[in-house]
Amino acid sequence: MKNKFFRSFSLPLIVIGMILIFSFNIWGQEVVVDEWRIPFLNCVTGPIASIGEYMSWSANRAAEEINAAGGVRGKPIKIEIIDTGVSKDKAMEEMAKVVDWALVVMGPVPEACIMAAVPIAVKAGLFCMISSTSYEYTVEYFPWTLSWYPPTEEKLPPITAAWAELHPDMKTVVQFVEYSIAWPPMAKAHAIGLESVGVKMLKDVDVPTDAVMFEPLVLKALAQNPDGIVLTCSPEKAAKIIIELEKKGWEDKSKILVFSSADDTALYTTGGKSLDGISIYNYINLYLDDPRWQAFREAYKKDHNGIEPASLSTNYYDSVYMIKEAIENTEITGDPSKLGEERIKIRDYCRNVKGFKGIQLTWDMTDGVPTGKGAFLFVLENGEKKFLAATK
Amino acid sequence: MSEVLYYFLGFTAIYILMGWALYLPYRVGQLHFLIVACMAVTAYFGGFAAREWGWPFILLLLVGISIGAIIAFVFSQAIGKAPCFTVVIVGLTSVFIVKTVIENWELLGGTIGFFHIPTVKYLLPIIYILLLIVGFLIYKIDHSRLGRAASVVFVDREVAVSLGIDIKKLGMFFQIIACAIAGMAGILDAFFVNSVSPEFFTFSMISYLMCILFVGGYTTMWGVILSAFILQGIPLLFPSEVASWRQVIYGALLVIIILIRPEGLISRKMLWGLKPKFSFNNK
Amino acid sequence: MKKKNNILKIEHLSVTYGPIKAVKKVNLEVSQGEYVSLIGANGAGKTSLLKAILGIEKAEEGNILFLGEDISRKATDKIVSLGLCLIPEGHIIFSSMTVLENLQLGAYHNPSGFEENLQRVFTYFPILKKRSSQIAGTLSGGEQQMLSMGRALMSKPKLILVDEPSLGLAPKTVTEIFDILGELNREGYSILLAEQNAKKALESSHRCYVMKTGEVAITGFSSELIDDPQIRQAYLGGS
Amino acid sequence: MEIFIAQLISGIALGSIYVLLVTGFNLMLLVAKIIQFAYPQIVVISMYTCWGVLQLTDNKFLVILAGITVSIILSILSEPIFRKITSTQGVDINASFIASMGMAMIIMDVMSHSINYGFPVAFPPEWIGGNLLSFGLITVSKGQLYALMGGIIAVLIFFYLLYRTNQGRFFRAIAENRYAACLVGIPIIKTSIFSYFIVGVLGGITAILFSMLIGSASPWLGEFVALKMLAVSIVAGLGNLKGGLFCGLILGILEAMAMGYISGSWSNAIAFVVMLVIVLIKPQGLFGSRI
Repeated sequence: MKNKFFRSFSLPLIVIGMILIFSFNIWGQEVVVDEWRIPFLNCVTGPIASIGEYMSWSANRAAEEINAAGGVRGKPIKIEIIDTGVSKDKAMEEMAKVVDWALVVMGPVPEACIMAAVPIAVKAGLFCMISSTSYEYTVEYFPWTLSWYPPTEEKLPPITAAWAELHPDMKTVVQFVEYSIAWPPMAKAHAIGLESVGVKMLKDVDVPTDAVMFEPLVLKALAQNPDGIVLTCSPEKAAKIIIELEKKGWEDKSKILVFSSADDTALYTTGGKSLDGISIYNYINLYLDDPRWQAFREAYKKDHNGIEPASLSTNYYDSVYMIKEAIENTEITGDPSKLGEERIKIRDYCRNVKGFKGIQLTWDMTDGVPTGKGAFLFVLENGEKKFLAATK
Repeated sequence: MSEVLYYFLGFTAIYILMGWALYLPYRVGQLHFLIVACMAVTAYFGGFAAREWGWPFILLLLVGISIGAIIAFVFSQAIGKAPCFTVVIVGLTSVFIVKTVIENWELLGGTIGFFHIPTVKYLLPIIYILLLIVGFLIYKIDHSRLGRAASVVFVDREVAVSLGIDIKKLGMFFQIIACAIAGMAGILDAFFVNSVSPEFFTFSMISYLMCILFVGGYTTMWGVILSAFILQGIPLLFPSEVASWRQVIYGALLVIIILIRPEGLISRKMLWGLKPKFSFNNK
Repeated sequence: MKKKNNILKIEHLSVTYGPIKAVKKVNLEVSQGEYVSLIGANGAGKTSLLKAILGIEKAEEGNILFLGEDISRKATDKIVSLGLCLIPEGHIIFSSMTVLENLQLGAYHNPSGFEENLQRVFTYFPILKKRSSQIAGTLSGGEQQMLSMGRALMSKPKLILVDEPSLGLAPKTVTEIFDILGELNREGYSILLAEQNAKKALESSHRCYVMKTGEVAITGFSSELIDDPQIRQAYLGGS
Repeated sequence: MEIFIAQLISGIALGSIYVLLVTGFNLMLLVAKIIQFAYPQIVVISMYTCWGVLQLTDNKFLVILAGITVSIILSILSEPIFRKITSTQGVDINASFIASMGMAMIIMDVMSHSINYGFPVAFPPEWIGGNLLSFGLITVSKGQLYALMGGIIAVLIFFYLLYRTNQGRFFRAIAENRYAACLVGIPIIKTSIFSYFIVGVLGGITAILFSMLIGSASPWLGEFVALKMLAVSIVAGLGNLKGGLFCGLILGILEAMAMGYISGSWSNAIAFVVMLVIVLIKPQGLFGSRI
């Protein structure tokens, strides 16, 4: 009896003990000033772990380069990758951990985590360098974030218009839209661009998130006799739709346009040879004649089985450099007692950075929104992207 | 108080509420995932009403509880005494239907989500006071005639009928209370997180709640409290290399617990220091 | 009591369900060709004893020797394959299968003699032949009991355990069932019958064990026991 | 009309996969008295195995063999766990649902962590095969034909096994009345293990046909399919094999038609609304539950 009595109380005691240990763990953390610790709330597990992987990769690469060149103000930079998965509570708890000491935080990456965790950073006055998502998500938390892209309705119409202009015989277009995160607004922007050059948009085909078969969707699209196709859905689904289109006798693949978020490794691993000839737009120019970029590209391919860098892969590379420049140019000390004002210094620097040399382009930011950032249009030939056009 | 502790305690409390909401209908052998749908509905409603119409928090709490109860009441007319897996499928489908509706509703932010829900002062103490009230309520239900009737229904429905227990009414009662709690948890969640997104209410949330209920123990209300603390704490305590495998850890915990302690960490046997009053053999 | 060839010998057998001791240190013997009955009130432990013999309930202590072999730790299917079978109470059959399929399942451990056995079962129970392609669930209660018996006979058992064959049946059918049991015994089958209807059981069997709260209270020849005033008082309605 | 026929073909092909899944799931439910929620995950692992072996060799026979073997092994490995659960808790199928949900979580996370960096795996075109027939938009691909034929043949063999052989009679006997089956001397455990074996074979075949039909596999594929499998089984009536056949096929067709004809992004919800309504009206399923 006594034994059982004890056992029934031992479990709650373990819990209390656990909480104590865990809180000491937090209180015990001290800010070390002999290196620049930059937390990166990333998603390296769960359904989009593959995207998180290359984001971590590029952030670490930037840090290695900087450290090899002597660090920032004489101290090395250290990216601390913190996994949040796609869970909102994990993201919030991790963000709550870093608001005590971080100068600036990179991420969070998945949209659900941004929505949940950024308010905590805003409350604490900590700047979040989110460079992996659309304007719609980050603008909500201005000025404590910046947008890596111009507003969707400004940046996307020119690129779809440019694509349409390459195919003057294309009069009607069907768009496949997956209802997920910021993709419906992007689909709307695609349509605006196409309509601006006189292309008629047929009825959208909606792609269910849990679809396993794509033939019915493709049939629905082809029943409208379109001249062109725009794919605004996840990379795997885009690839499968292209394969189905091929089976149904679609000939001119250059009249299939894949949007930037689908330009990811999963597109190529799923689509294989069927992708040959399709058009893709994204924000990195693979053929940029710049030694720094080519070195990045080679290293990326070496670590990823020869796959070309994905559209989002350079974002956090530039982010790390932007933070480095902010620390150097605003003479940040990293002294914990000046944390609050130095956070604001970084924020104000990054949100209005002028002439910052990114790996792909020179950045000019105005109040957290980049100006003059263009997109690139490619056509895929024998597995290689061929540059077609660029927009400003 | 440390910020992390604040969020840890807050989420744990919300998950305890949701765990209890899952626990109550399971008293009569029903896995009622409709609670997640209710949580999504009230989180959106609460967020919208607070931001756009400026409704006060206390009013929203009451409205959230009523919304949950009303949804449950409508559904329970049909599934009051339905077998376990019918209730499972009703819950799962309603979660997906609610998500689809939200994703297509521009006013609620569509697929992007809904931002800037106002904050409330002293939210954490309020959550814990509510937790105590709900806990007391469930304790009272458990130790009432209804609780004992539910135990009979769980073991053998035919015996329960022969004892004159109205299974449908009992099932409806537990479902309505559960969804009312879930409705309250939805409001608390919206104010605690300050934003809502369709991505918050997924199948992985359902599996997490299942873990909380069955790892902790489904025969008493106390198991949920223990396992919510443990499961919410695991990813925070362990180094990130281990924590990134948390889904595997949860899954393994679930299998191991079902194997070696089918009644969960805290069972009635343990609390009473006695043999269980009934066995779980459905002959 | 003459020493005959023991086909079944139970020594100090106990069976418990949780805190309840259903069978307490029971000793019991069945000889080759013998018809033994086991009587006692509801809850006296008769069914538990039969289930323990067949290995469905695990014996807590004691030995069960069948043809000299200890079967108390064996699995049910092994015990059945040795030639023991139980005709359970409440005519338990496979109600969604046909009568023939039910009988085929009975021949699990004796597939070679299937045709021969089938004909024999049909001679005992002609009704089953008539209904052989009918779904078993549509049979009447008595027919289901016969099917249950026929199924047991399909395995060509050496000892048949029968549990409450009269339960819930019309008196006419009960008489019919007991006639068949007697006939089976005359053909050489050993039978251990558990029955609440003490009169019927005593009339038909050679020897009898009376069970009371898990223990064997009285044992003796049926013909003697049937006249025993004590038995008459307790089990035969006092007349 | 042309579109309608084409939609019907793709719906039937998908439906035959659901039929295979539901049949295996129902057999587990009937014979072993468990809800094997992780069954689709085992199918997906088996698809991954086929993909892995395809990287090493072109021998299709070896690939098929590997896929089926892995499925059998995983299925039989889960047997001791489920046996422990059913023996300690009587026949409580809820416990098996929870445990298999745990297994599904583990399998899914291992796949998204470790295999192919979490990217979906794609089968080469030689494996999938092109169109066999095409009239305008009406096409029949090799994968679709195989899925349909394989589905029909596998289900026919399975039903023959179940209704015309001794072994099948034992399965049904256990499913119908465990106690009586025990009494007639059917070795319950051995027969149960054999049923896990059969379900493993069925899972392997499903994996191969599925990989030919959709041409790729991803870690979360199992979850999508598992929910639909569970739904079909419940709508038809848990454990009702024939009902499962019908409802599986209907769900495939319904899904294709909803995706093809219903406008807006509501098509996803339509199948769920139909299921919800059926389940609310007939909680025991359309054809009645068999457990």
